[in-house]
Amino acid sequence: MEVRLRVFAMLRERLGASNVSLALPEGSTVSDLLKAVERRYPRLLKGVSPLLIAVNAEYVEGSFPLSDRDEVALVPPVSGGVGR
Amino acid sequence: MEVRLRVFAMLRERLGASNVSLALPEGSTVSDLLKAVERRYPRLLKGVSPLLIAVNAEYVEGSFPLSDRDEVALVPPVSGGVGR
Amino acid sequence: MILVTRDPLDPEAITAEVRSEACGGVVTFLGTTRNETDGRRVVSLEYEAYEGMAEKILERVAQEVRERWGVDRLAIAHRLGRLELGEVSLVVAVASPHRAEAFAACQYVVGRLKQDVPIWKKEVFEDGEVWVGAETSRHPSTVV
Amino acid sequence: MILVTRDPLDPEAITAEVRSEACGGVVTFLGTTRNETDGRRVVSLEYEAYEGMAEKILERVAQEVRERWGVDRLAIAHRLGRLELGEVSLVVAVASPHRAEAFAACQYVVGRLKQDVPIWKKEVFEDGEVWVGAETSRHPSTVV
Repeated sequence: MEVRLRVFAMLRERLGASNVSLALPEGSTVSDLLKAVERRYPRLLKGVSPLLIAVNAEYVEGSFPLSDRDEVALVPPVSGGVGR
Repeated sequence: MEVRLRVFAMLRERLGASNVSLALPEGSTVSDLLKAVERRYPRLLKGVSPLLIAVNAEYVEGSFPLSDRDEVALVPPVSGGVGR
Repeated sequence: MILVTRDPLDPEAITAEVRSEACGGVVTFLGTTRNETDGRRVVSLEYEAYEGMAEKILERVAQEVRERWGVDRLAIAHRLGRLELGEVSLVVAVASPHRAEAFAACQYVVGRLKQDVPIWKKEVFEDGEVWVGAETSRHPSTVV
Repeated sequence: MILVTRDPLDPEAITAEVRSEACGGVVTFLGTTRNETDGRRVVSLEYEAYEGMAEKILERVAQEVRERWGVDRLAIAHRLGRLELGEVSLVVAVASPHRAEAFAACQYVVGRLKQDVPIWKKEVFEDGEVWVGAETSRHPSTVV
């Protein structure tokens, strides 16, 4: 199956793109996807913690099972509003 | 001595004036003034509680000694701003 | 800025006055005329102040805010006279580098106006009127 | 009203939208661009969002506010893109019959934006830039 990976903020800058397509074995979970991302982009997630994952714009756990054409977003720490 | 009595809100409406001159014996305190006010206007302060007193625009206690030409304000419960 | 005035208030101008490039946030409170109190329909409001003293006490409130929260970009504006429904009676604007201080200081100032700042409000109903805080509800026939 | 937009925000219009004759008070928070962070001079800011999801989460925040404080006159507007110093990045406006609820709800919403609403801020300094919350200060030479 193939999912669309969306990245934001420093992840987008590091990747040099805001989204990329990723092929995964059938039955892959979010945790499997993260391992695949780390193999393909070893430095992408370095030091980014906590990292949340959203599938089709809903936050999910690592055990969440992915489906073909899912939109998977890597969500680094947010900082909306003002101040730090 | 003579002081100027200033009244506000329902006190002003009850008195029918926003200020009035009051003659007091030398050495009178704020408590003495309140007694004089009650003698002269028996219904003015009825049910108005708590009543604060300001002399020359500063809140004072009952024992505060008055001087000629002082401006004495009778301050009924305030309700600035909004809501109750 | 402390302002007690019979003129309409301009919340945007008052907020703009406290904003600064050193402050990340501005908290503004607008007090407006409510259309009912305890189920009775309010027609209009009237505010009255011991002018001079009200401003003096508000300056003191501003000083308290400076000492307690280190906030010195503060504006308090209170309108006097007759106000129609929906009109703005009060603007409190506080800017601070940190938002928690701005919220706390703004809320404190609004609360202080219920304590010893000599400003009074009369609610005018269709069938009577009452000075808030000092009288129970009063109909024209029972006026002293 | 939930708004995540690249256009400049109009705080007065947003505040006006939540005001009502049934509400005695409106609390508004304006987030503006600060000119320094930890002593370093900020030149400009850049906000980025996962659009669609950010709005969805903000709708959920509004729902939480309704349930917790019974407040349903609420507006949240967040600006995206490059902002100059002093520009407004965030407007949260809450109207409520009782002021304590308005203050609490407004402060809650501002705090929630630091939790899981997918909006990010980059601070641009004279000599570098940093994505707030996710990176330690970074100079051009150390960019990955």
